[in-house]
Amino acid sequence: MNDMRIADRTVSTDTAKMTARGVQVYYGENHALKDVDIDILGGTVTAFIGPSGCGKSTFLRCLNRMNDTVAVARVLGEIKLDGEDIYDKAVDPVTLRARVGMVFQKPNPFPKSIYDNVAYGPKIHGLTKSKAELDQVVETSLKKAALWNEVKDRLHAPGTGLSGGQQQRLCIARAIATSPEVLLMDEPCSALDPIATAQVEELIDELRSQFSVVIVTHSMQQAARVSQRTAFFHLGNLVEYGETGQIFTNPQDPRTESYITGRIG
Amino acid sequence: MNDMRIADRTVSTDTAKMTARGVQVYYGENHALKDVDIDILGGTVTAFIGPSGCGKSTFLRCLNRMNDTVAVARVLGEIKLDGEDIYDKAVDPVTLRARVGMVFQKPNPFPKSIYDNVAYGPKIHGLTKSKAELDQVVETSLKKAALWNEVKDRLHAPGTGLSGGQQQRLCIARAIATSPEVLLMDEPCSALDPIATAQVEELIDELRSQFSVVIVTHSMQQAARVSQRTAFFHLGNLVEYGETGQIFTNPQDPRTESYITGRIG
Amino acid sequence: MTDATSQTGLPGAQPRKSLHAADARTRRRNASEARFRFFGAAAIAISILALIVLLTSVLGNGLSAFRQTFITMPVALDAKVLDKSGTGDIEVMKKVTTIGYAKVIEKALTAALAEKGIATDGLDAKQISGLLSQEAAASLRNQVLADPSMVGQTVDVKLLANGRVDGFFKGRVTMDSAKLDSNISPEQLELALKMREAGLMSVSFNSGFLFGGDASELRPEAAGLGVAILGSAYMMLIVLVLALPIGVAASIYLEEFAPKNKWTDLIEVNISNLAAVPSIVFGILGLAIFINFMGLPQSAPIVGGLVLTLMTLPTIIIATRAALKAVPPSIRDAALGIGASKMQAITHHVLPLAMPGILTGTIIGLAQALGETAPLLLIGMVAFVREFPGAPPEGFFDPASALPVQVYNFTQRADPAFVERASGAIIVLLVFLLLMNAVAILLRRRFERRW
Amino acid sequence: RDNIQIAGSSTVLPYATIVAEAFGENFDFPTPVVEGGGSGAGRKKLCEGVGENTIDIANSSSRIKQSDIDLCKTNGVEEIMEVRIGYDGIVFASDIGGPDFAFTPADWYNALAAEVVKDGQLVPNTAKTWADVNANFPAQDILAFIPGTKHGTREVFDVKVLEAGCKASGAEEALVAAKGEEDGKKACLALRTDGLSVDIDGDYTETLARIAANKNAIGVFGLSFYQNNTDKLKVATMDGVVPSTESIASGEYPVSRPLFFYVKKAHLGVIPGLKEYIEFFVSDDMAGPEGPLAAYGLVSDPELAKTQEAVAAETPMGALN
Amino acid sequence: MSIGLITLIVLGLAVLGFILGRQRALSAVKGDPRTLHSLPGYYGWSVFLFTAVPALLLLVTWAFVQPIALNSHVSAMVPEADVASYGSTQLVMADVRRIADGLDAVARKAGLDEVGLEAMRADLTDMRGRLAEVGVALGSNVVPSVLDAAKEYRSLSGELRLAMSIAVLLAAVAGLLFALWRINPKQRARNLVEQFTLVLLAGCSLIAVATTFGIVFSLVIESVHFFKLYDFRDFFFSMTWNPQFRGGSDLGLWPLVWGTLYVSFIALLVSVPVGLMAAIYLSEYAGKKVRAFAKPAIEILAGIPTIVYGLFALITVGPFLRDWFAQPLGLGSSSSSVMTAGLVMGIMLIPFVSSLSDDIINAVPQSMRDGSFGLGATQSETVKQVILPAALPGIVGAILLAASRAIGETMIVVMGAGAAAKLDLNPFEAMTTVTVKIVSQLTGDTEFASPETLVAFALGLTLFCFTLALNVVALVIVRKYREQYE
Ligand SMILES: Nc1ncnc2c1ncn2[C@@H]1O[C@H](COP(=O)(O)OP(=O)(O)OP(=O)(O)O)[C@@H](O)[C@H]1O
Ligand SMILES: Nc1ncnc2c1ncn2[C@@H]1O[C@H](COP(=O)(O)OP(=O)(O)OP(=O)(O)O)[C@@H](O)[C@H]1O
Ligand SMILES: [Mg+2]
Ligand SMILES: [Mg+2]
Repeated sequence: MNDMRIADRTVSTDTAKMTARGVQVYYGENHALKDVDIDILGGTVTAFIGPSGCGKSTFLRCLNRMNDTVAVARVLGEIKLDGEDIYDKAVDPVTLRARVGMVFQKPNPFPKSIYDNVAYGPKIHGLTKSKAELDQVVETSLKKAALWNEVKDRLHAPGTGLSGGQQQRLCIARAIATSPEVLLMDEPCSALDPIATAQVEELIDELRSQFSVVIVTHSMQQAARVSQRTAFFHLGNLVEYGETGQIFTNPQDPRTESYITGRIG
Repeated sequence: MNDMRIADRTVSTDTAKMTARGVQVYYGENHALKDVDIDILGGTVTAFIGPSGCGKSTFLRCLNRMNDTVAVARVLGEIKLDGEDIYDKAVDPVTLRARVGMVFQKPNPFPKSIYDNVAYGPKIHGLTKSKAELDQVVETSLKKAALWNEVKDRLHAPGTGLSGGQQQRLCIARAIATSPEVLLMDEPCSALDPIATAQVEELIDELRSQFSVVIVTHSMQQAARVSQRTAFFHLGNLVEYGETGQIFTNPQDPRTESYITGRIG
Repeated sequence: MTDATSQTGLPGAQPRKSLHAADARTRRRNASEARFRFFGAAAIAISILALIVLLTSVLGNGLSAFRQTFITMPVALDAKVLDKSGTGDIEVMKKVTTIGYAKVIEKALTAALAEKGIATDGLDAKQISGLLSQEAAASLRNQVLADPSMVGQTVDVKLLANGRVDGFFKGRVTMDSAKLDSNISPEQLELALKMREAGLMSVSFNSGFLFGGDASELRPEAAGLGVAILGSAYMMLIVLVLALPIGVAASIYLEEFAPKNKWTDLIEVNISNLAAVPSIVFGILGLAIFINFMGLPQSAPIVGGLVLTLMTLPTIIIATRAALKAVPPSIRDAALGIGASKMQAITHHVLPLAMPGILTGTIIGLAQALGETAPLLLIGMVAFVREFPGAPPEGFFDPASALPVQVYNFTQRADPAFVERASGAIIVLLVFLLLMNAVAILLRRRFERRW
Repeated sequence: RDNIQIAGSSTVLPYATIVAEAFGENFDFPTPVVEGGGSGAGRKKLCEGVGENTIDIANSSSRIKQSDIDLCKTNGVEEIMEVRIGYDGIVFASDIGGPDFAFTPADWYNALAAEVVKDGQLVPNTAKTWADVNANFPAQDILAFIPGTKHGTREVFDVKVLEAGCKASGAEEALVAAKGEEDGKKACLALRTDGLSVDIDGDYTETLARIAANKNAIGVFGLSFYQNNTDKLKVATMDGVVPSTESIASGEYPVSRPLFFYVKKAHLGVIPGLKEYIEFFVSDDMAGPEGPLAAYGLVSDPELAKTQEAVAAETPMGALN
Repeated sequence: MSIGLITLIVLGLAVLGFILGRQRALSAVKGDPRTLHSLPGYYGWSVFLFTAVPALLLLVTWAFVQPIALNSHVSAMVPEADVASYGSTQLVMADVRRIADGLDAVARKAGLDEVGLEAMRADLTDMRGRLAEVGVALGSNVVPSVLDAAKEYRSLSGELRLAMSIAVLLAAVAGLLFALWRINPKQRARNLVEQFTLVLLAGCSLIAVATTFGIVFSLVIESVHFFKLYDFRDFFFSMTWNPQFRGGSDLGLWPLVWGTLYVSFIALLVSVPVGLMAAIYLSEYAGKKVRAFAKPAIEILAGIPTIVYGLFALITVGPFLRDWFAQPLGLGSSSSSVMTAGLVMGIMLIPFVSSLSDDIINAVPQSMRDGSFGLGATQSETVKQVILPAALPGIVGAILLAASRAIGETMIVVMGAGAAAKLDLNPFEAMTTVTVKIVSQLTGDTEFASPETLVAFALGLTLFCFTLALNVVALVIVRKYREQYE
């Protein structure tokens, strides 16, 4: 694996931003996730890898309670954000999701203008007091998403008119406009071409200075490129979790090893 | 790439089963495939790799004229099967497709029984004379697809009730029941879990003794595992084509190299 | 891979032939393909042929209703007859009934004929005045009462000709049929011909058909659709205002919020059942609930509107649910992922995207309601209504008719002149339906933001 | 409510609309709303109670029934006025191009009944053509369009044609002998079911359209309908009498019935114009022999003057006799 | 104050509450909306709802309860003897209410004051005449006790109305103040408003259920009357339908059901193949242009009023079938027949089958087609062996919908099939259907309280059960296949 470009491994020393303990997920009868314990660190990109159907997306969606919208899903165990249980009765999932944003596999901009796409979050959460402030937020978010230069002249053009990579960056801008603390990304590049992928990866690396980023990916190369920590899932189990460099160069578990050497998956 | 398991490289010495010269494909204005020349050898597994949108599927679908069903698609150039131009006016695509079979990315069994799924091709092409003969074909095909043991007791259960991997093998059985000469497979494992993937890969390796197999895959490991020859596409161009071992260990083109080392894609 | 080791060739495998030589089987298959295709085209052809036959028969019968024969002549409004007190007092003038006016017109017609030098041999005064519609006197009376200063002058007035005369010019009545007809004689028709040559009689556009009220069987030539059009419009307004919001609200609940359990299943069966319940049953419902139980007035658009609302609701709900279902879940996910509540995701994103589908469904439902006859028969909408209903909302409680009912009504009348009017009413109805469909298409285009 | 509301018989409906139209033109009151819906439904609505949301007048092609009066009583409608407006003649007509017929009720009975007397024997009816029924008739296939059982006209047809014909042809005697008094009389009304006698639930327009489609059929019409379509229909005589307003008024033509409307007395003097409307209806200008109703086909009542008096005096109807 | 006015005032207060609530929420956080739980507007809405909803609910309840309470109080005032002359308390109360209304009108018209009204005496003034002058119809002369009751009714209802206005307005103000007082930045205003909206939405979806109840209720009541007059065994098991004008009818259901089924069957025989083939052609073969033209053209067929089809059946199709088929084949000479109605109804139903099937066929995933083409199937083979089976549940649903249309259709049958109720196999015979008889029995000249008329309701009920069964079957079929294939 020596020819893989491994991102520099300066792991932030922050304490855990989110902690999961004994998380189990059932879809009806299907036990999709089995007893997952994990700490997501602040200021870090964490990658979830593993073969198809192993429960990566499922776990990711537990982190901002998107699984609440699936009628058959049942989540057990404890997940804390800054020490507060997010599955507590008193927690409003809507507020939670403003703090733990999400970007999806397929770019899904709203069929509205670019501006409205980004401004939507701040608007519904009442984050700004004036139009000028909102403009400011939109601009900053687009800049952070490395999209500002490409779209600043057509903020009122439809967001769906952008190319795939731009759309995905727009979705990222939309997610960071509500200034979340954690950003979850479910295979954000799988629908993109190589150039767009490279741009988004670069972006993820920059975002890490402000947010914790959790990214699900099918491509080990991508995990190696962008993440500092990697978790390997297999058949609903968290098999191994550790620093990316270590996972890719020196996996402890035989399953991890066969996966990253291409024997399975 | 030394830790990749490379399938044994015994390349059949057959002459080319199919030859393509100067193939260009347009989707409306979009020039999707640019001047592709390739020889598909008999008794060989040929893998098409390349980043998303580079035209792998497009070219594959040219080989049995499935692109005829896309209204906007226009195919130029020449493709020959056993020396006969398949785009000739006199050629009935229906006959062609019986000889060049296809398996798709998502398993798409018909909403019929397992038996009817497999018997469909032989029936419409009138390949069998009696029910007994048809039974025989179904059995042989299912055996070849390594599915017989799993389904022989429920041949009249719906094919859609099988698991994903079984469904995909059912689709393969369905395709080989018409005894085609070439079998085209478009990412046949991308919707399958690792175990099912392994089974299908093994199957592909065995099929090669009777058919030419062309497989599109996103996973370089898979290409390495199952194919004898590999073609690398990039932005509509056929960048490099050669023996799999050589492509993976000693690529001639810098684009190929960056792709298989994970720098792009 | 033990299975695959049995490497026997497939029994069906046949020696390969050239791609170019189509064998008999291929030819047969291609022939069957062609046949199938032909059946499909034939099915389309049959449907369109049926449409053409129906439309031509309606248009052929009904277009003539939009033209009407009029008699234009000077009428001397004799003050002695029409204003006995001589003071121009309206109340006194109202005492003169249409019978009095009929006499004035009769005199004027004789005079006009004499002036043009048209011989009227063999026809008595009653037969001559029989060329005029009975409506003529009423319309003249209304004109005079509207402008009493006309009395004493001679004014040019345009009066309706009798339905049979009108039918003669439209080809419905012939000299032969007139011989047998107890309501008109060939001599009268001869006279009508002469009057037309002399410019006393002419056929022109009949605005009364679109804007006038209904008329009794004695004067088919005066019957119009005004009240029916207005009644239908009121009902559609009620249906739109009630069925659209209720239907959309119900669909949102059922599609997005309702837990999937036995109860929602029940509601679902119930709604699809309502969509299929014969419309006549809704008439019975309307009669029992709205008229007998709630005491709403008979023949009023409000009752018709409510019945049609209940009838349209399932259609709208089904269409709306389909439209909501068609909105990609990724849009919902996107909104939820940013922290929008479910309600916000739906109102901000899903509903606008589903709008074209909802509107199309609504308009289809409305169109169905517009053409519906059977339930209205049971709630008293098949009435003879000559007065226009008032402006809404009070007008909703005034008696009115409705277009399909008016068609039904016309088809029941004895005088053959009503046949063309029934077809004419159908044309108006079809025009409305087409307009609504066009609006549906336009709206769909408008809202369909394939960004 | 400022308009008069009327509902009921579709036979009376055209007359009522003619009057309503003229009333609206010549009076300051709005044109009354006249609804069809059938005599039964009209009477039921009349008897639903007193008040603004009930109708004022029910048109009826048959006399009110005791059950209706009882319903009225329970709903507080104590007094109703019965107004007979004239007579409706029922005629038998065929396509204008066909032969002339001179019927008797017995001919109709022998043509349409389920069982007829042949050579003194009661036998199922097998007559195919009119010539089988009566040697004087042409050999035209029997096909009769008669009013459906929902129509009041059917009652008249049953009584004045079938029952009379049953008696005249001697079938009644035979039937009573075979089935007993009550069932025998009922059997007089049983029609053949082989499709030669067709019930029409729709209107006379439907009958006319059916005759246009079956040129050799004979249909039952109202006199007024026939008078408006003399160019398409040829009328048959009954017992040798040609139907006309005169022959019906004089009682010569046998198949006719009185038409009525019923007024809710409590509404008189309350609903504006109601009194005027009913007086206008029965006035000589309207219902008289020279009036428009007669022109349209209503056989005016020879005792119209009596009706006018009763209306003027607002005499309520007495007990049914 | 009238109810409308009170409603308006309450709504006005609610709007005021909205503005105040919004402001209060903002001022609670010194104008910084970020620290609020919900957007300020939601706080406004919460106050709006607290103001309007309880007050309006109170209003509605009061409006329902007041007349009941008032009636029982006032009716006690009328002595038994007078009640007896009316027949029932209900009628007395109807008169009391009419007189009370009339007194208002009299007062308005004559400019009488309360004292003047009190002084009116039934035995001294011609009350009936005076009331008639103001447009209030009374069945008979006014009894003194009833007049007194009416006066009491009038004054009491006035007082109650005033009390109601005060109570409702108090409720509104209280709600407004309470909601305002409740506002604090932590309050989950959005959740509250959304919860309320949800209840509203759920309420709307219940209207459909209520409609069904209404239908069943209105049908059952009169059906019960019918079965009191007519033995249900005769209705359900008799094979003859022969209503008589003067009673003694046979009202057996089966000839009508048979006619209904026969006509519907023929209609489906026409519409299903044609509609289905049209749908297949449109979705699988036709080019964009043909589709753009043919699809709406076929759909126009659905918009043509059924009466037009009826006339078409009567005038054109009927004679044609008789002259070219029925007579040459010796199957009778009736121009109106099951065949006529069925054919024409079939044409009407084509768009129902074709539109729905078209949608359903288009919904079959492209991967199915690809799979079949990839095996070398021709287009027709693909359609027949893959697409149709896959679309089958949906198509069955479409066909069943068309079937319920056919069963419920009235006009075409009236004109095309005639009115003869009989059990016959010959499709060239005239027959009739349930719906036709519902209309004709309900609008006939027979008296209303007779079984001949009331049978319409029993028929309606039967028809309703029939379509219900059909729908349940459709649902079961669709569910079953869906489970298998998805
Ligand atoms: N909505 C759902 N309902 C039922 N089962 C589900 C649902 N979503 C996922 N599953 C099941 O849960 C398991 C884990 O799925 P998940 O989507 O988390 O896998 P994944 O690792 O994200 O796979 P992929 O790489 O294909 O996205 C799978 O067996 C899947 O079938
Ligand atoms: N039916 C179509 N209509 C129009 N454009 C198409 C169509 N199918 C493919 N294309 C375009 O053709 C190009 C090549 O697509 P193709 O599907 O062959 O790529 P691919 O290499 O198979 O990608 P992937 O790995 O994502 O399957 C792309 O730009 C794609 O957008
Ligand atoms: Mg996933
Ligand atoms: Mg592809």
